[in-house]
Order: sequence, then C-alpha cells, then structure tokens
Amino acid sequence: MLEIAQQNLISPMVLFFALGLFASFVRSDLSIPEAIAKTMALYLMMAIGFKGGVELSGSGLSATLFAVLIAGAVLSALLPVIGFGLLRATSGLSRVDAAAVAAHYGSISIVTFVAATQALATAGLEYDGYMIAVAAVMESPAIMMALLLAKRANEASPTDGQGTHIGREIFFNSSVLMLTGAFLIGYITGKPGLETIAPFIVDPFRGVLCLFLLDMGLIAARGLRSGLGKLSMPVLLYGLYMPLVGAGAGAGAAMLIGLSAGSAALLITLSASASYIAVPAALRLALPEATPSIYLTLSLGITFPFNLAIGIPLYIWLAEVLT
Amino acid sequence: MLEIAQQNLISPMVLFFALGLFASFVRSDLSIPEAIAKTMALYLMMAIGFKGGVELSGSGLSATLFAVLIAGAVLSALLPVIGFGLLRATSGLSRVDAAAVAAHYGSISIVTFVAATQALATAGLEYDGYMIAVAAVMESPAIMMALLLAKRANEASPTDGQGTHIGREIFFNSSVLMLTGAFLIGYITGKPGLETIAPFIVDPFRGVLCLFLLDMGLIAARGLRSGLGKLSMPVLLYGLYMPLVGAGAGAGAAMLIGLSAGSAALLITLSASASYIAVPAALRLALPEATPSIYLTLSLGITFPFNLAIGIPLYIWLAEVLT
Amino acid sequence: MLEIAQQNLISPMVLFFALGLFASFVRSDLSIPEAIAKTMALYLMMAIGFKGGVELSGSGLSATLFAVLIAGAVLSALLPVIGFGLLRATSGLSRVDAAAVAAHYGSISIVTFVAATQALATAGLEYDGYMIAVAAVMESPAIMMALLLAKRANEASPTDGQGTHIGREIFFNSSVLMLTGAFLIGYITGKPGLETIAPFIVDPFRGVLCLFLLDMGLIAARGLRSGLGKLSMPVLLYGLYMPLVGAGAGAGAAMLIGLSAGSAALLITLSASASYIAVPAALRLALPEATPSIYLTLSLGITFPFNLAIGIPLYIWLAEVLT
Amino acid sequence: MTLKTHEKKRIEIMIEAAALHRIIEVLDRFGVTGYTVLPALAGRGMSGDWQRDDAFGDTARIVSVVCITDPSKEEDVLLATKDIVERYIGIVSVCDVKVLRSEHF
Amino acid sequence: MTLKTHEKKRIEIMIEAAALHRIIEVLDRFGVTGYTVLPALAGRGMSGDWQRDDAFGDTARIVSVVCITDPSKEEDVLLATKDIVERYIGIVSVCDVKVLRSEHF
Amino acid sequence: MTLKTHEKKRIEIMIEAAALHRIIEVLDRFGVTGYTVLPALAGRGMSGDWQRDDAFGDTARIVSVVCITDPSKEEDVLLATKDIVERYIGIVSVCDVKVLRSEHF
Ligand SMILES: Nc1ncnc2c1ncn2[C@@H]1O[C@H](COP(=O)(O)O)[C@@H](O)[C@H]1O
Ligand SMILES: Nc1ncnc2c1ncn2[C@@H]1O[C@H](COP(=O)(O)O)[C@@H](O)[C@H]1O
Ligand SMILES: Nc1ncnc2c1ncn2[C@@H]1O[C@H](COP(=O)(O)O)[C@@H](O)[C@H]1O
Ligand code: NA
Ligand code: NA
Ligand code: NA
Repeated sequence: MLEIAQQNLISPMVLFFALGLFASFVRSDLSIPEAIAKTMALYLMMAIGFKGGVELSGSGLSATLFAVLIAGAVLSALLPVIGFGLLRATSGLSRVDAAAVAAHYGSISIVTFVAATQALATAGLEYDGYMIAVAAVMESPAIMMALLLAKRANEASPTDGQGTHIGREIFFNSSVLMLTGAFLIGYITGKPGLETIAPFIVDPFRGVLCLFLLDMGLIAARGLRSGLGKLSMPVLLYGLYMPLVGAGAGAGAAMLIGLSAGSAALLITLSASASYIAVPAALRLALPEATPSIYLTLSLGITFPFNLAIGIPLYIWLAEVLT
Repeated sequence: MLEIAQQNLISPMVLFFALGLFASFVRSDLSIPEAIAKTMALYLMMAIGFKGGVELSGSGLSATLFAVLIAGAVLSALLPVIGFGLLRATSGLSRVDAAAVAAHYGSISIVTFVAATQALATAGLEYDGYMIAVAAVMESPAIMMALLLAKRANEASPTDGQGTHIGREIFFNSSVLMLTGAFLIGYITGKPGLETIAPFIVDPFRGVLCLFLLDMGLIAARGLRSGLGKLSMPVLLYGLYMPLVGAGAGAGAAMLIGLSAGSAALLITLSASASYIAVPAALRLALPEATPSIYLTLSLGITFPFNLAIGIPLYIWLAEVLT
Repeated sequence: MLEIAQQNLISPMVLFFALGLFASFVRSDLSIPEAIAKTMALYLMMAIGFKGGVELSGSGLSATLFAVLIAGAVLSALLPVIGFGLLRATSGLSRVDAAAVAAHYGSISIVTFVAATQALATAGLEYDGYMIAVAAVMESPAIMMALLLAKRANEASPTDGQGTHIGREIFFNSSVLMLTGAFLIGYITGKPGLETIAPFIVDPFRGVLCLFLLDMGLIAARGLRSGLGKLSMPVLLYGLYMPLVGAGAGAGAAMLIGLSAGSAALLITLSASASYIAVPAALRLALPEATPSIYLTLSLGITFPFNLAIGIPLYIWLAEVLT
Repeated sequence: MTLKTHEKKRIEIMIEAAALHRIIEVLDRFGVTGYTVLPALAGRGMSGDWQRDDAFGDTARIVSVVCITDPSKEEDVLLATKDIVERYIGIVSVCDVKVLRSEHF
Repeated sequence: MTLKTHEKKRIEIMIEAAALHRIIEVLDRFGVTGYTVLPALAGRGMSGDWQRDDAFGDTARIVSVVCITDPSKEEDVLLATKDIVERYIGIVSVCDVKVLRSEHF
Repeated sequence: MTLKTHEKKRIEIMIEAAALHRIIEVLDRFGVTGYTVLPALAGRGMSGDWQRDDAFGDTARIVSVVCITDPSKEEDVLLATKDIVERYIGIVSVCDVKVLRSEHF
C-alpha cells in the first residue's frame, strides 16, 4: 500500500495540484481562465465517458453490470441519509445545511474518479468500462434525497414553479449529459470510433488532467483560505471521516457483487468522493438557503485533496485486499 | 450509398452533433464557452488549410487546379442568382431577405467541407489538396453578388463610407484569412513543415471536430427552437432543395473539369453547403435590413444538419457514380 | 549561418507570426480570444519547464549548472544598468521611462527562448535542461534593478504599503511560478513522469507555438501601428542594438563558463531577448509613471520580431563559432 | 436641449447566475420589453467575496441584469426582484435615464 | 458636499457588435474623448433574444458602450447614434453623473 | 411610488486591472460593504486606446468597478480613488440611485 501511496504522491497529477495550492497560498496571480477550466471539465467527461462506452461495447452487457448500476444508485441515495444523521448528531449544522453537505458526499467527484483510474493504470490494475456508467448513475440520486431530507425543515418554500428547472439541473446537468452522452456514443461507435478520436481523448488525457488539477489546487486553496475559519471542528472532521464511511459502504457493495479489484477500487472511490461541480450548482437552485461556503469548503477544500493524496491509494489497497 | 450513409450516421462526429441537439432540446445547461468555440473554428481552418497547402506542394500546380478555382468562383457567384430567383418566385421574402439568404447558399460551410473530408477518408477516397483553396475562393463572391441583388431594392442606403469596412469583412474576414494563410504556409513549408506540427493539426483533428460539432448541435437546436416558427413553408423547403440544386451545379462543374471522385465529392459538397459564419457576419454589416433569424435558422438549423446527416453520403455517392 | 537563417524564416512558426502581422495590417477581424492566448502562454511554460526538469533529472546537478544560474542572475541585473546608461545618453527618455525600458531587456522573453529551442532542434544542436532554470532565474532581477534605477528620480512616491503586492508580482508572477513549478515537477517525476504527459506537452508543442505566434503577430502589429509614431529614432534603434549588446554579454558569459554550443545559444538568446509579459505587468504596478506604449512597442513590436526572424539564427551561429 | 427625450428607469440587478432565470421570469411577467445581462469578474457583498476564475459552475458567479423600462413598471419589478435577491444572493438599484425612442421600452 | 464636482452625461449604448465601429466613428466625429466597451452575455429586445455562447461570430452579440461626456455633446451624439441603433440592433439611454476632473471628459 | 426606497450613490470606477487591488483597498478602508467588478472589451481615453484580445497581461486592460454606497461615504471614496486614477489609468463618476434594502449598503 505504501508503494502505491508514494507513487501517487509523486505523480505529475498530484504535484500539479500541489503547485496550484502553493500558488494560491503565496497569492500568485496564476489563474486558469474560467472558459478553459470549464472546457477541460467537459473534455475529461467526454474522454472518460467515451472510453467507458467503448469498453462496454467490447465486453457486452452482463448481470454484474446491472447489479453494480443498482448498487451505485442505492449508495448515492443512502449515503446522504447516513451523512445527514452523522452531521445532525455531531455538528450544530441546520437541517438544510446538513442536507446540503450530505448530498455532496452521496454524489461523486468525476475528477477523483479519473485520478483513481490513472492510479489504477500505474498500479497495473484493470477495471470494467461500465464503471463510468456507474459514475453517471451516482451523480443525481443524492441530490433528490437531500431535497427530501431538507424538506421537513422547509415545508413551505421552494419550487413554486421551479420544479422543471430543478429537475433539469438534476438530470440533464452538463456533467451527467456529457458523461452519459459520450458513453453512449462510445458504446455505439466502439473500437473503430475510438481509433478516430483517440489522439484527442486518449493520448493527451493525462496532460490535460495535470493542467486541470493545477486549477483545482488554486480553487481549493482559495476555498480553504476563505472558508476554513467558518467551519466548526465536527464539520471539518466530517470532511475526513465521511469519505471513509463511504469507502466502507462501497467496499461492502463491491464484495457483495463480486467486482474485480480494479472495479471495486473505483466503486469505493466513487462512494468516498464528494461532488463539487454538479451538486453545488443544483443545490444553489433548489436549496438556496443552504450556505455554499460550508459545503464547498468541505468537499473541495478538505475531501478532494484528502482523496487525491491519501484516499485513492488507500481505496486501491482496500480493493486489492478484499477481492 | 446506403453503407456510406449508415457509416456516416454512426460516426462520432454526427453522434456528437446529435448529442448537442438533444442537450438543447431538453434545455440542459451544457454549453461550450464562446472563446473555445471560436478557437476551435480557427483551429479547424488552420489545420485544413495547412494540410491542403502541403498536399499541393507535393503535387504541384496544374491546369485542373486553375479550372476548378475558376469553377468555384463562378459557382459561388451564380448560385445566389439562382437561389434569389427561386426564393422570389416561391416565397414571399423581400428582395433584401431573399438576397441575404441566397448569399449564404452561394458561399460555403467549412465545417460541412471538413466533415466531408472525414467521410471520404472513411470511404477510402482521396482528394486533391487544392480543393481547400477552392473552398477559400468560394467564400466571398456570393456575398458581393448578394449585395448587387439587394441593391436594386435598396439604392439609397448603405455603405456611406462603410465601403472599406465591408470590403475587409468580405475579403479579409478571419475565415478567409486563416484558411488562405495556413494554406500558403503549408505550401511553403511542405511535408517537413507538416511533420513538425502534425501532432497538433492532424492527429487530434477529428476529436476537436467532435467537440466542435457538439457545440454546433447546441446552436443549431437553439436556432430551430427560436426561428423555425418564423419561417414560411416555401422558405423552409428552400433549405432542403437548394443544397440539391447546388450539388447538381457542382456535379456538372466537376464532370466538365474531370475531377477525381474524391475532389468531385468535395466540390459538390461546397456548392451544396451554406455558410453560417463568414456570410452572416459580413451581411450584418453590409445589409443590416435583412433579418438574421431567417438566414441563420435556414443555413444552420436546416441545411447544415441535412448536409451532415444525409447530404454528404449522397454527394459522395453522386461523385462516385458520375466520375 | 545563412542556412539556419533561411530555415528559420520559412519555419511554420515564423510564417504564422508573419500571418498575424499581415492580418493586423489589413485590419482583418482575425483575433485569438484572450483566454486562449493566456492559456497557451501557460501551456508553453508548463511544457518547457517540465521538459527542462526532466532533462536535469537525467543529467544531475553540476558545477556548470550553478555557474550558469549565477551568470543568468548577474546578466539580468547588469544589463538594465548598461541599457539605462545607453538610453539616458542617447535618447531623451526620462529616468523612469529609461529604467522601465531597460528592465525589459534585462529580463527575458520565454517565447523567444522557446523559438530558439525549436531552431536548435532543426539545426541538430542539443542543449542542457537546466537552461530553463536559467530562464526562470533571469526573469526577476532586472525588475528590481530597474526599480532601484528609477528610485533616485522618484524618491518620495511608490510602494506606500504596496511592497508585498509588488514583491509577489516580481517573484511569484504566473510566468515564474509556472516555469519553476513545472521544472520542479519534471525534476521530481523524471522520464516516467514525462512519458505519461508527453502527448500533451511534447507532441503538440510546436503546433501550439504556431498558433501562439499568430497571436503575437497580431499584437505586435497593433503595437507597431499605434506606438511606432511615438518613439524617437534613438529609442527605436535601442530596440535593435540592445539585443546585440545583450547577446554579446551572454556570449561572453557562455564562453567563460564553457557551455556547449546549444546551451550557449540559449544563454545568448535569453540575454538578447526582452520581456513583454511579466515585466510590463510588474512595472505597471511598481512604476505606473513609466509609459507603457514606449516599452511595449519596443520590446514586442521591434525586438521580438527582430529576434524571431534574424536574432535567433545569428545567436546560434555565434554560439557555434565561439564554442 | 431641443431633442425630445422620455424619462425611463434603469433597473440594475446584480444576481447570482444560478438565479438569473428567476429574474427573467419576473421581467417577463410584468411585460418588460428588453434587458441585457452583463458578466462580472469579481465582487464582494454581505455573503462574502468571489472571483470568476476561482469559482466553479454558477455557484457564486454574479451577473448584472440591466433593464431600461417605463416608470409605470418600476414598482412591480422592484418588489418582485426584491423577493428573489433576498432569497438568493444579489442587490437591486434604480436610476433615472432618458431615451429617445419611447415606444421601444 | 464640499468636493468640487462637475455635471456630465453618461451615455450607454447597447449595440450589436457588428456595428460597434459605426458608434465609435460617431463618438470620434463629435470629439468625445473617451469610451469603454463592455461585453454582454445575453439579452432580449424587439428583435428577439440572444445568448453569447449560442451565437456565432458577431451576428447577434450585443456590447455596451459607456461614454461619459460633456452635456454640450449629448444632443449631437444622441442624434447620430439614434440613426445607427435604428438601422442596426440596439438602444441608447442617458443619465446624469458627476465627475471630479472635468478636463478629462 | 408607494414603495419605500432609499437614496444611494452609484460610483463607477474604470481602472486598469493592474491597479484594481488599490481601488479595493480604498473601498475597504472606508467601510464600503459591497462592489462588483465588470470586465471591459475595449476603450479609449487620454492614454490612448486598447483592446482586450490585443493586449498582454494586465498592462492595458480596464475593468469597471461598480459600487453602490451611502451618500455619506461618497466624498471619502471619491477623493481616495481620484489619487489612484490620476497615478494609474482610469476615470471615476457618480450617479444617484435608489435601493430598497437600505441596510444592505
Ligand atoms: N454595494 C454594492 N455595490 C455593488 N455591488 C454589490 C454591492 N453589494 C453587493 N454587490 C454585488 O452583489 C453580490 C452579492 O451581494 P450580497 O448578497 O450582499 O453578498 C456581491 O458579490 C457583489 O458582486
Ligand atoms: N429595455 C432594455 N433594457 C436593456 N437592454 C435592452 C433593452 N432593450 C433592448 N436591450 C438590449 O439591446 C438588444 C437589442 O435590442 P432590440 O433592438 O430591441 O432588439 C437586446 O438584445 C438587449 O440586449
Ligand atoms: N469619457 C469616458 N467614458 C467612458 N470611459 C472612459 C472615458 N474616458 C476614459 N475611459 C476609460 O478609461 C480608460 C482610461 O482612460 P484614460 O485614463 O483617459 O486613458 C480608457 O481606456 C477607457 O476605457
Ligand atoms: Na460519494
Ligand atoms: Na454553397
Ligand atoms: Na534579456
């Protein structure tokens, strides 16, 4: 396990993330234009989605595939309930804020997922292409569950005709759509399709990821600088133990289904990761009463770096031990 | 023909275009930042121009080259006259609007052209590098012809010192300049030049095209949603039959000159395609009385998808049959 | 020498720069969005920094390395003093303007440096990876020296609590940080790290450089158009002879240290080149009294094209003759 | 001034991008004929500061909606947008302007 | 207020990007010393709605030209820009502002 | 109008991006609670003209800082920003606006 951890820590990916953190802490003017950051995010989802679809078109549908899709949806819906309970029991967060935070940890971080696939490649482990479909499936249920959890506190207010807007934001947000769309296109066009666009979506992938993580470092550090002081200790700790709770649940599901080590590592990573793109955008619309600085600082400032540096090697090791 | 059509319809290019359409119809927030879309357009022209120039530097100048350049200019100038006549006869469009629409169909869509070169590659057909010069030559005459056609209705008004601005917009607009410039640079530096930058302009080309077409899908769908209702049936039909008229004219010219099947397919595609970047920009300046929603909806919402999905395989088949 | 010069002039890089100049002179609407230009600049520094670090990790630290780092810092600090003296003696520039201009020529242009590495590759010459560290080291001392030179005229004014802002701008500006950061990451991850991201930072590098230089051409021409009239003849000439003075100093240092031909050519190029990104930004903050149009027109409009077209082959030839 | 001008109101609404559609729904509802949305780069308010290049998605991004409208619609629009900027993040202000083509607004 | 301020006019012109150079020619013609062009993201008017990321080229993109100028130039500038916004797509409005350095405008 | 509104000042500062932090320091110093920074695309003034896509870094780029504040703070802010726009490149202007939630400004 230590070897994976070490390899991970000195990978260009993690080091560029650290460079971003550093640049932000010394208040450098280094920044990646928003248009580029947004496009890189779309690119990563296009690439990972497409490759997953191609993989699946090679291996075909299977019972395991459906089992793990269902497991993903269930994990995404149940983890917020657990998280919500833990937060309400330990921290003084309001019902709405606790629900909002919990939603992030039920949903997933596609960048953490991508980083895990890279670490798997370095570790020489294979994974199933459909794991990308699992990632797509896990994005949204957590958001709906969180809205239900918050509802009790908030009976009267939201939606008033906002339902369709929010529904779109949950199911057709750009992450979900790009991931699923590219997955389907990859599935339809298969290997020959992949060959035509591999020099765009496969070869430069890791390099783009490095630049993207540089930007994530800049943003995470800014989040930490401005938001850390506002978080109480129990909330802060949640950002560190909740990934492990998620990882445990994911590991259990992986064992039940009998996934391979690589796929198990990814299911664990998905469960352990916290969203910071799709969920914040959806919640801002659906639950404006929740405080963004709490859930953003936690998921992007604490959990993301934790997963990137420590979590991923741990989850791979766990998967290898358990399978 | 059916095989080409089928291969075309399940190419990643067309599928990403369809994904864009879908995303827009479900009103997803998926969008490509304007700066990226603009740069991708420049990239496509840089790449296609450069490769064309390199091709030509390999094959050298020939009589056919000049014949086809002249044919291109004539087609670009004459098709608007035909189109204008058809529109005036069948639809109730004003002189100015009819001239504006006709200009778009005389000029060309470089993205349609690029998509056709990709389909040719899939079909295993070669084309001459100078066809890219033909594309550049066909961009502008249609605009001038349309201004002449509109003039009679509009004697008094425009230009008033705007001549140079409009002239620049017609001959030195960024499309023409990038295409011609990269073509010349490709011609001068030849194969060795290409080798140094091939990993940038050749290898990732198709992948970039996919992302670009995703954006085109988003934009075309938006155009359709907002503009379709405003078009009368005869105008709408024009967007479907005029490409075929242009294709016929292009096919005639190709046979007269004796082009190879691949080059003929491209000349047909150019004649059949309608501009939606350079011409709208130039006309907005030179003919502000014309209604953008008519010509944009028609060229981008109707003709572009038609060519992409159905036209291109048809034109390739036509070229193979005729040559 | 003529052969290198000729090869250089018909390289895609230089030709795309010329295309940019041309486009701007005919007042085409061709332009590269700011977000893209900024990201390409970051990309070039990321790529060149990373490759330099990897090179160094292969060759290891040496006495020469430290000698050339010190030489770089000294050149960067001393060239402004020489330049300042020359400007004050020949031109009527104020103390502040002379100091500002001199700072640009003490510092370096990373794009000129990158163009020189490409010309070296074409000429078949190798260079040491640590030359990139030298480039990073040479960015900042010139700025501080210029502030000292300007100070005497300007005793009372600046800083007033601006010290930290200006310090950050000088030492942690995005150029320095990206270059040094990527260099360190390259050094730490070495060849294996490079392999994972080479398809992003190595293969498309020259192509991106072409697009970047197109933009530089656009900007340089605009600078010339608007700023040239405001420069007196002695100031204008400074833009042509100061690079040669710098080249001479760099050549002397290279001989003293005993650099290889390739590395010597780069040290000469660095000394001869003038900054137009980092230094203007820092001076605008620290020395707002200096006139931007003077130093920008000079470094970007005169010296950059001069170096790109004529300087680089000359410096390579000089390095070959002297070593 | 001899030119005939008409008094209108220029309503400026700074609102987080995520809630922009709600503002536009209000403008629609009261028959406001036109508006323009301008991007912002950075800002500060009661809910802290933000910067465009350091934020993700729409979460904290502010846009400025400028709407020139007839004084008769001012009150309705202000009241309705007030509800939104109180629930989401934003501010509203109004100033007097003159326009030439009254029928256009 | 004890600070000496001067009354000026702030003219705000929303115009499609393709016709921007025409507006600037007008400002030049009347000796307006300065202006600033701001980008817009989206909008709606008589000629329909538009969105920056969904449009191509300059066709439908609107920019906002802000120009602070002396009241003596207001009428000329308004009349001349009116012609342009009527022919192209756009609107103009004016409000009163105060500045400190009168000679700068 | 029956709605209760409050008189505030809208201060608009066009300043080169390199000196933006100095303006913000001034706003901080005088306890201004909020501001928004808008990007600009192009412009012209005493120091010549500029265009965003043709410039490098922050050298010549202008941003517009909009700040709605209480009349009581107007004079202090104006005086302090005047010093900055004179030393760097920029202009300041003020107009009267009305807001609903007085306590927010
Ligand atoms: N007084 C103000 N002047 C200008 N912009 C403001 C002001 N107050 C708030 N804003 C803008 O509105 C956003 C939200 O404000 P708030 O709801 O106070 O956090 C801020 O981030 C600013 O961009
Ligand atoms: N009342 C208004 N308030 C603010 N912006 C407007 C208004 N009317 C029009 N605009 C802007 O000007 C553009 C052109 O307006 P129009 O010529 O009415 O189509 C619109 O797309 C808006 O961006
Ligand atoms: N009268 C004005 N109206 C609007 N913007 C102005 C005006 N004068 C100057 N500016 C803006 O402020 C910048 C700097 O002005 P200046 O210091 O006069 O060169 C210009 O480039 C414009 O973007
Ligand atoms: Na999770
Ligand atoms: Na055509
Ligand atoms: Na130098």
